[in-house]
Amino acid sequence: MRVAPVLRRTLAFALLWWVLVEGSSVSWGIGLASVGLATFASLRLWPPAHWRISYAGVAAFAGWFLLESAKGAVQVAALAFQRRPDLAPRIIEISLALPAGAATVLIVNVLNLLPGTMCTDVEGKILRVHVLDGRLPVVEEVRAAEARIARMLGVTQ
Amino acid sequence: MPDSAREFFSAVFLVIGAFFYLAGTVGLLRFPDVYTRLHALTKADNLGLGFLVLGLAVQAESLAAALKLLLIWPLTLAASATVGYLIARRARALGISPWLRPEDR
Amino acid sequence: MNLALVFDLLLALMLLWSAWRALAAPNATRAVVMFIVFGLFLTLAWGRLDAPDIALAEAAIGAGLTGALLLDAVRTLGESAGADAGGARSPWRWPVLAFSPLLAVILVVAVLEAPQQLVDLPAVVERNMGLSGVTHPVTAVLLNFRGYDTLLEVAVLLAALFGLLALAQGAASAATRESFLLHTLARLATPPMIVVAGYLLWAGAHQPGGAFQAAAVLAAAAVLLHLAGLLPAWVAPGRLLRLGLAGGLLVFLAVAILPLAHAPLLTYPPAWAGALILLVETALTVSLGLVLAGLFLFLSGRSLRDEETR
Amino acid sequence: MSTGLLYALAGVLLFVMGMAGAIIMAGALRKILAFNIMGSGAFLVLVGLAQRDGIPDPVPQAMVLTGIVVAVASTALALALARRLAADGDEER
Repeated sequence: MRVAPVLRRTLAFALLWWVLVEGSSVSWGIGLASVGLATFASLRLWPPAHWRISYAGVAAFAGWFLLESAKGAVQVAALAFQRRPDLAPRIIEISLALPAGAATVLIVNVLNLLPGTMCTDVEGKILRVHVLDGRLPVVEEVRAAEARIARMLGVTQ
Repeated sequence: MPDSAREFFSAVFLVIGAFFYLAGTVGLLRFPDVYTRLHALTKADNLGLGFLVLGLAVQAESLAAALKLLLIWPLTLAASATVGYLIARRARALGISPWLRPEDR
Repeated sequence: MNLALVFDLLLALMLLWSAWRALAAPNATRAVVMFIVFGLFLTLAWGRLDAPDIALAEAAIGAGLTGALLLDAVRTLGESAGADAGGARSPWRWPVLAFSPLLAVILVVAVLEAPQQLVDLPAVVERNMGLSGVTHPVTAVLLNFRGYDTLLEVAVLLAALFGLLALAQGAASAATRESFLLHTLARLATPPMIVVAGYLLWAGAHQPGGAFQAAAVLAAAAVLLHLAGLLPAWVAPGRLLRLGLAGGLLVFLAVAILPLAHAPLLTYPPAWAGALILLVETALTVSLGLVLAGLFLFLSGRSLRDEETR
Repeated sequence: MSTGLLYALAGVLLFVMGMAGAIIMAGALRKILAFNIMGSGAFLVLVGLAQRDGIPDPVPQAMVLTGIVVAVASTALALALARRLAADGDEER
């Protein structure tokens, strides 16, 4: 087993512990045990993969995601308070360009939080998406999200 | 940051957060079917929660305490995106067809 | 009238309303969902009563785990098990409905007229905190001052699990196949949940938290893994699992009888109290986590096979 | 009226409601729900009444904490019994 992913995860869980105990230092006994167990469980459940995640990509993605999810919330709030909510829902099918696995999981999760889209089904590469307003250019937005995820994970579409 | 400014920003964030929760709940009650209601809950409540934890984190006594509060947000996001998908998929599997505008039917 | 009282009144009304709906809803699924809602209102009530320990347990166990158990039961028992919400056929219907308001009035008067406590318990606890080995009063009561209650309670839990195992009918292997999204969530969430359980265990010594809440988090992780099909089916406990299930009680018992030579049962020497409580709580966290998870896993052995793989 | 007393009174009403439900409801699942509501009512009385002066009392709080765990265990056992009962009922028919 390679050492780098083990170290990285141990460090991440140690950071989580530090945050939870708010920096208290009297707690390292239970802390070390739980961090060790968590690292072990994480390696069992999620064996290290050979991805090349670009950290700049993650930062750019996070910024874009924050802005978009805020837009989504504003859109829903505006609709909710309209006298007659102006909804034009429909279900569209999109063929995914991303590879199966983590990238697909991520796009489904992200689409559920982005403005106006909610995945209802994935069949192979076909994604069925419930759209709140079918008059908006949803397919283009899904494609844009796909491209960003591909860039962040360093996978080819 | 001086305490008064902290309290001011905290209050502003909490009010914004509460507003989005209200919007999500109003949407839940007013939208026509399970799919559109899921939109209301996942989107509005997530931003609402984001502002709530931000409002509380501003008041936190230490960096770690603030981070602990902010950590709640991504965890809830992941859970609600997954649960939203599971409910939508279950609804599809049960054959619940989505609500359409009269002119789209 | 101040705002807090208005909130409390509203919450009390919501408690009564959701309980009523859980009993009177037309079908079983709806009844169970209303019961979960009731559990969440109750969580808020515990918060208002300055009982964060109970609020944590109520949210995770009262609403969460019990809700999961009941929803699973609706699926296997079918809607018919929750039928006859009105109870129209019961011969006791009218006598009970006539007697209930009377009983309610008697009990309300009894609560309003209840005499003051002869012993000021909070003050007694406060005075003895220095001897308890911890600084959080609820943990001090739970594992030191009234440790025998907790000891017996752990035994009761184990007994309930034995009963359940005796009743479970050769659960088929859980070929649980669920959505790949749930799969991912379970795999990503479990390791941080372990850290959070460790944190709750640590926190119990001086703030809300402790073995019960930590165990609830561990059990939740196990249920999540089970629903995602990542945990092997729990049909009958093997040797290691048996040890895990009983370990908490065994460690607690050992710690309880250790001082018997020169002191009554469960009297810790004050200098050692903190370390002994931590030892017991750690063992309890693992065992209670397994028992709570077992309540769900052994019961829902034949589950979710109808779900499609994605 | 203090917060503690208010919730103790709500607990009384929940207890009575749950008790009536446990007797007159027909389905096993409803009876189990009713028992749980009864128990929750008792928990509220226990903690609420002890704290009617507004001072948190750790003793009933600790008891209720263990009570919640016992309640879930008994619920699980009751559900196993209900399941067994339903299965046996099917065989007899």
